[in-house]
Amino acid sequence: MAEFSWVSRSPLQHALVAGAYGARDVEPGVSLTEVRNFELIQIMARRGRWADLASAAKTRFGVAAPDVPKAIQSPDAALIWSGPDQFLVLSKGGKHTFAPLSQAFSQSASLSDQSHARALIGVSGAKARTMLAKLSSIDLHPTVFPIGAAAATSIDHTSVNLWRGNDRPDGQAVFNLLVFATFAESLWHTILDAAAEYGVSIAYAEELA
Amino acid sequence: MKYSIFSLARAALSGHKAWQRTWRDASPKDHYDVVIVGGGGHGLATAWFLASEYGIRNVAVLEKGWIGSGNAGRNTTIIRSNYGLPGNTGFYELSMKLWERMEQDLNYNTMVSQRGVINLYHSDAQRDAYARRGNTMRINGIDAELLDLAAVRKMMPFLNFDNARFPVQGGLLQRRGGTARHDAVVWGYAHAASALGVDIIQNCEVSGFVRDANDKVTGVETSRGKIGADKVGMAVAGSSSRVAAMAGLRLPIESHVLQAFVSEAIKPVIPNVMTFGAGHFYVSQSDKGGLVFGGDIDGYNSYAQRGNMPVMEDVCEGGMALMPMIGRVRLLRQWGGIMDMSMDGSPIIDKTPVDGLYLNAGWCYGGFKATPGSGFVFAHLLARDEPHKEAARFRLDRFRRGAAIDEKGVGAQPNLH
Amino acid sequence: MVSLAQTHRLASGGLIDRSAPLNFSFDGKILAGFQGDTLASALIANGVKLVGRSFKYHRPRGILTAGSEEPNALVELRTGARREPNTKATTAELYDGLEAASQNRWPSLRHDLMAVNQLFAPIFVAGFYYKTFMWPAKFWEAIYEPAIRRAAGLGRAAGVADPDHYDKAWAHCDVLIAGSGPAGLAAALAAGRSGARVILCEEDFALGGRLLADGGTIDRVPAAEWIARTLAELATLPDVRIMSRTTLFGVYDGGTYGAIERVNDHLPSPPEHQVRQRLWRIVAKRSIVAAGAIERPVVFAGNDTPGVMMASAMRTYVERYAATPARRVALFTNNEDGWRTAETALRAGLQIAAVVDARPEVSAAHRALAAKAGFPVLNGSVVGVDGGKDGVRKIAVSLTGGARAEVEADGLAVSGGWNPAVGLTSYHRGRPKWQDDISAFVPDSAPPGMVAAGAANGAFGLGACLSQGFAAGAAAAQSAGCSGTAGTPPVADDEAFSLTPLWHVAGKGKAFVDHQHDVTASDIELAQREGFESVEHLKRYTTLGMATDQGKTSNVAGLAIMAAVSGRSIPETGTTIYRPPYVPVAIGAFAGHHRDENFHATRLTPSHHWAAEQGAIFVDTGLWKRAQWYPRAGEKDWLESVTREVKAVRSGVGFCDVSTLGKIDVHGPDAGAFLDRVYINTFSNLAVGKARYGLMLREDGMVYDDGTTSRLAEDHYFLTTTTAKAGPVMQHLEFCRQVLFPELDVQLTSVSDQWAQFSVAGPKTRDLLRKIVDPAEDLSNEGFPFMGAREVSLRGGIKARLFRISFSGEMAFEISVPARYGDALVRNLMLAGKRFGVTPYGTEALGVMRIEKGHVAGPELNGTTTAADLGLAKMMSTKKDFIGRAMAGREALAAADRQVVVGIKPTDKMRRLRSGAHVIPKGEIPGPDNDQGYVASVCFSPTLDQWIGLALVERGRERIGEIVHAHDPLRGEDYDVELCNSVFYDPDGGRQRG
Amino acid sequence: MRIVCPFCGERELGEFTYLGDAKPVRPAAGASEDEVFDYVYLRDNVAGETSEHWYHGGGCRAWLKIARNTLTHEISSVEPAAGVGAAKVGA
Repeated sequence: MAEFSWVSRSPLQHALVAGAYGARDVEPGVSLTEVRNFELIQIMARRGRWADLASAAKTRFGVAAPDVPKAIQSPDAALIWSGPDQFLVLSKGGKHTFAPLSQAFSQSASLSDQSHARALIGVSGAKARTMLAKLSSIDLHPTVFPIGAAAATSIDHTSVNLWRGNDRPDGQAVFNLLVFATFAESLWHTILDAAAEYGVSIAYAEELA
Repeated sequence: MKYSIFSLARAALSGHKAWQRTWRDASPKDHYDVVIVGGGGHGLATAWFLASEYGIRNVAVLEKGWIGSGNAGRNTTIIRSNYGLPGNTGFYELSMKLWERMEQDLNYNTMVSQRGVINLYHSDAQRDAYARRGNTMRINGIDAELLDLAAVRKMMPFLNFDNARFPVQGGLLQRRGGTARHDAVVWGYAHAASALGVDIIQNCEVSGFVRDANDKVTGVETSRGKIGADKVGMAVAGSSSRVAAMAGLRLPIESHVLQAFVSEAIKPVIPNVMTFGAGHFYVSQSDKGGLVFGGDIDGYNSYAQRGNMPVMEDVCEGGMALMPMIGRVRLLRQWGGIMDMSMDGSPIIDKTPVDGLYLNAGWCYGGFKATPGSGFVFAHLLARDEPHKEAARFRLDRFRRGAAIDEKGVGAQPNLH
Repeated sequence: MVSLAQTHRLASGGLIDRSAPLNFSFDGKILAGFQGDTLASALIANGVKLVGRSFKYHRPRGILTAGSEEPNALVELRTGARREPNTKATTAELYDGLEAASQNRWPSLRHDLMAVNQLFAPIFVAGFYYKTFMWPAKFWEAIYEPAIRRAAGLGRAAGVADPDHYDKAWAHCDVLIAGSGPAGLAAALAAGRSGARVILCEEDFALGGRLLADGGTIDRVPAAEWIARTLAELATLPDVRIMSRTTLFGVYDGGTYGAIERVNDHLPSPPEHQVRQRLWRIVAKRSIVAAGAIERPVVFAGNDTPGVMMASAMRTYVERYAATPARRVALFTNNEDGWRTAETALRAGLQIAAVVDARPEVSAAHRALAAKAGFPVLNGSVVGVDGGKDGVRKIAVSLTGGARAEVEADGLAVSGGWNPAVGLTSYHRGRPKWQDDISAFVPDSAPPGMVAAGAANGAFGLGACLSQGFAAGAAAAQSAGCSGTAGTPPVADDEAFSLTPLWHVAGKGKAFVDHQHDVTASDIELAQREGFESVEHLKRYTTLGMATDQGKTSNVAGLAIMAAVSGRSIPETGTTIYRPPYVPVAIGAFAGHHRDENFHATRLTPSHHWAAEQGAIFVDTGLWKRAQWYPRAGEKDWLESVTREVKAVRSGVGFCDVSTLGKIDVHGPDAGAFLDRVYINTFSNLAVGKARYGLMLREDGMVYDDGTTSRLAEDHYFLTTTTAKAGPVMQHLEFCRQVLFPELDVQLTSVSDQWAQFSVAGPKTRDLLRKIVDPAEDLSNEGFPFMGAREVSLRGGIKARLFRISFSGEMAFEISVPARYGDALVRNLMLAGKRFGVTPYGTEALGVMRIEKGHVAGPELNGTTTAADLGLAKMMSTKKDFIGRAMAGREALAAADRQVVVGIKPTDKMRRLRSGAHVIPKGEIPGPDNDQGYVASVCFSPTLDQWIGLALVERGRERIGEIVHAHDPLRGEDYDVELCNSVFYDPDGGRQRG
Repeated sequence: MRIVCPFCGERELGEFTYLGDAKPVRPAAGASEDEVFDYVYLRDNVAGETSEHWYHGGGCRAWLKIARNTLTHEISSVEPAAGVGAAKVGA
């Protein structure tokens, strides 16, 4: 009996065409990067167990669990606040998959695997903020939304997690967007429409930014 | 003076100096057979029907501001009787029949325009729901037609048929539906009721109810003094809970803000009244040329009479999705009214638990089309002390009994109706 | 380029770019202008006086103003799909190739036959239509109304889809400023220097406001130089943003403002990838309205004649555009400011015919000016204008003391004083207050966080504008939390402002208050006479102030006349409620990106692209696109495809993507107790590894939603909802968790998008699954019984969840895998099922099979049915409290004659059923009293080879076997149907348990 | 309208869903039909300061109890519903 192949397919696989998009006569003002094949685990503290959870998180990740809207970078994961008593663990390469994390937090939290529930898009470039202002009602001014700031918010009436990663080497800010997988293609087109006038460069990556 | 082209021509000869007040400027008397609280369309219609149908002319209509200053003058002027549930169907048709004779009844041109109301459908499920509703209408003797795509396209070729997110598939049409000039309805009832002896008292705000030893309501306290009454009827949309609270009543009502919009005047482009079935948008074009449109309520309790941008955007998105020809037409004015949303989306016309006090409330955002019908059945209730048969289901105790009239099927959550 | 004479263009001066000549056309005639012109200034430069026709009487009209308050000079701008009706020539920026046409005239602007309406003017007074057109009743829709509708309206909309794009954006700041005049720029300076994030919106394409026309000296330099210096300084401040061509039109709650940016309206069409206009939602901690003031007219006979123009507008045309509206100008003023127009005209070398000043005293300086320039100063008022479509010829003046004079002139500048622009400050229903010294309303009770400064606040002097603006900017920055220093304010002298109020000069002939709507002074008197005494009644009866200029030039004059007629003061008379938007805004801008296919977002299932490859027909289900059926070559219609799909499932095996169901992880020690409270049946006693069908009610006792919930671990349930209710149920459950039952230790997470879930159904389901599931997994009836649920391994190494549940009534499993494997799963199902003839099926076949099986779905779960109505009363636990329990017991919900779900089939087996038909007892004439129910869901059942359906019928379950009448007048159908058991297929459930 | 979510900070109206008056309290199990009727159907419908349930569904999914003036739309306080932040209960 033939084994079946289980090819993972990103929700943006159909829509994402790497290369240039929109205005061509300008240096691309927006760069969009999809990161594929990540692990994303939602951790929700149980009743009265935040302290236990925080200590388990410290042990596991070496950083404090976020309990305000921040994304905290550990050596091999990003802990992204996603609501009261809960955060997301984003990692790559099987470092923090569902089963071991379930073990680690079995006493203090309820976990749901969201690895396949989202698409991850990085937005940067000189016009990134200008473009995002068309989509997001959040104030992304550097003084208000510094590196590590995170928000559970909505774009196009659809829930997203938005956080600011480390700046690019050229100093440009990087905004990360986790969007729901079934909305991803639609949102992608919305993002492209918003960005087209600034010129867009599109790529995908296997590694987290 | 009777209004007609002849009296108008005669008046023109004298530079229109001969015209008198459209309604008498009355001062309150000590006592009336019936006092109606609220000088909107419903209150004035009630007074007129009391006088004209039931021979009760010792009637006062008390208005805290100027007549028609509430929802009567803020709505999108749509009239229709395309309801699907027992209770609503018959009542709104009664109202529609009264619209059809209003101008002759009142000697006032309220510009009742039966240009047709079409509810568009975009899915099989919606079509089936409209079929059920349209058949209810037909069974009740009301005109209804189920149009397919081709018929809709012929009637409204400007809709987005080609690249719509939710393509139009057809519509439920009531040809007798349409629009009327909202302010004229108020003035027409005031004109006609006043001529029959009804006192219309503006700038007269009710601040409390006068009760006798048996707790019966025997009058009202107002900013213009105490006014006695055998019966007091409340027709105070937008203030129902506040006025009822003066009598110690809590109602199954929340007040919400509904926005409405009008565009700059343009030459006729929209022949009828249309409701988008895949978003919150309905529209007609006034005789003056403005597109009059609206959508959903803002969704939070409000007495502020103004709304916010998300709904404004939502409504315009619906409009553009339905007919992208309006993109360059400009929105001219935006306003908000207070909708007394009942717990099932249908009105309440009933005696209250307080003797002598009668309630007409909970019209949600459908009050305008009900104006003549509401006045008629409320007058009946006030005159006869029993509900008119077409309003027999609009009882206050229906919520307690479980006999809600819930057209949308969303339950006891007013902002979803 | 053809060089065309601009007969009314000054040889030098103005802020136009003479090196950039432009051609444009008006009513087909080619004319010339310059970059920096508006359409109005270019028309004036070409000597055009007649620009439009009025709404009711079709009177010839010219250009009255130089801004967004213009009532008369409205044109259809652009052509074809981009035609924009009612565009104000006074704000339309000129571009090369601009095409404009006059509107509301036939056949031409000069010879408008509709002007015949003027003959009927004695009858067409305010409200005339309320008094006539009543008989015969039928004539209204047939004759009167169509005629009125055709005559009314102004310009013509394009009538076809707008080809341009719009978008919307958000902006955030500490201090938002409306207007770039002296007050606005000073405010921006102060706020910006203080370190505030500042946004300044200016509706004009040039910055400076009245300074552009009126100049002046600021900080001892000419205004133009001060503007340049100020803008240069503002550009150095990091967080000051100047948005020109952007009008702040509304203020909403919590410091949210609406603004419209005309991004590309100054071009023939937007460049590729760019939008025409952008709607801004600006969130500001503080705002400063420095929107200036609007000069107001005086109402006198003939005041609508082309060539009669606001005095300040005339200055604007001469100074800013070097265009001369007239060569021999008369000026009519009641205030000092109006005289500036005389000075401007003299400077430009125009003749001054006379200055008519309504004030008792004219200053010595002005008298000296008149003497020097040689024009008369007449104490009195203009009472009439002789002229017509070619403009003003003569004006009649009534002199103080009673004598009359005539003045020959080809233009009349009028100044009745200034009204602060109180719109923005009044949009929260705050009413402006009357200020006697300027005889105008000034802002009062502005929305929280907003102040007015400068002319918008009634301070008309240049010095006062600067100091007020600067102080407001500094204060706003401070209160927004900025601690920097504002530095030195700019200074200038204040001009004298003396005014004698004058609203209306009695005279013969029509005197217009609202030019566009043709509301005259006598209309206002008539309204008063007929009892329309409230200003709101006045507005509604006469339509005063309801035109596209929103009464900017007419409202205050109208109520002043009304006050005079009624013997009340102006403040006693009061104003109407101010309504946004401040200027009319394109509906397309409010929609932005959300039109056409982008009206709403689209959700795609994990198998979407595979299904598209198969040629599936998709149906919109909420935001989802779902495969409705999969047509095959040679199939003639949907019914044939669907029938094939159903038969394939019932006889073999098929699969359907059911990923659209809402999926929720319910975790925690109290998960079972929680579910017991939200479902009518019990879940705390469900064994791990088992699934159960659950029903939820609303608190009012009606059915809310249903679905299957499985227990995957002691403290983990996996709950599913219907597709339609996924979002609302999640919100409801969070409400239960967070608000109603906070004591429970339970956590909820939506995992709808995590899992690709497929129903695999049919007698060969096990055969197929055994190909794909690891052979070690026991799929036998014993090893995996009906309603079992557990994780299994698939061949090739991934994990899946299997649920032995059935919607179709067949032996079936639902299989779910992490969503990125959904596409692979569907391909593998096809591969594994090839030898069993596996058939993908869509939502139609799904629907057919659920009706055959008697399962209720959307049409029956319509929010007005109870569990008992659906035949599910037995599920209601009597041992526990749950949402909806108490209200479900109310008398009317327990009534014996409720409409309940029952099966129906036509007595004629060939007959097609339709949903929406009503059920009437056989032999009776349909009417409201015997309307006993309706057909909710129908399908052609390939299994029974006939149409069947589910209906809601009074006492239906007691009437099984009864023949009733299906009445469908909408579609002209009447036929008999038999009421039957709602489970048409495999009533004892042997197949799904097998 | 802008609502200051106690978790997310100030957010715009579009992220929130309104439910209604927060004053009525769901009667305990076994309450009479009359009591539940009152809870489900009757409202004070205050013109002025009122306490309401809002859901930050477009953000952190917390249910909030908001004191708001229905005449002016001004919000005077926002607090999480009782069951939000339960992880820190007893901590």
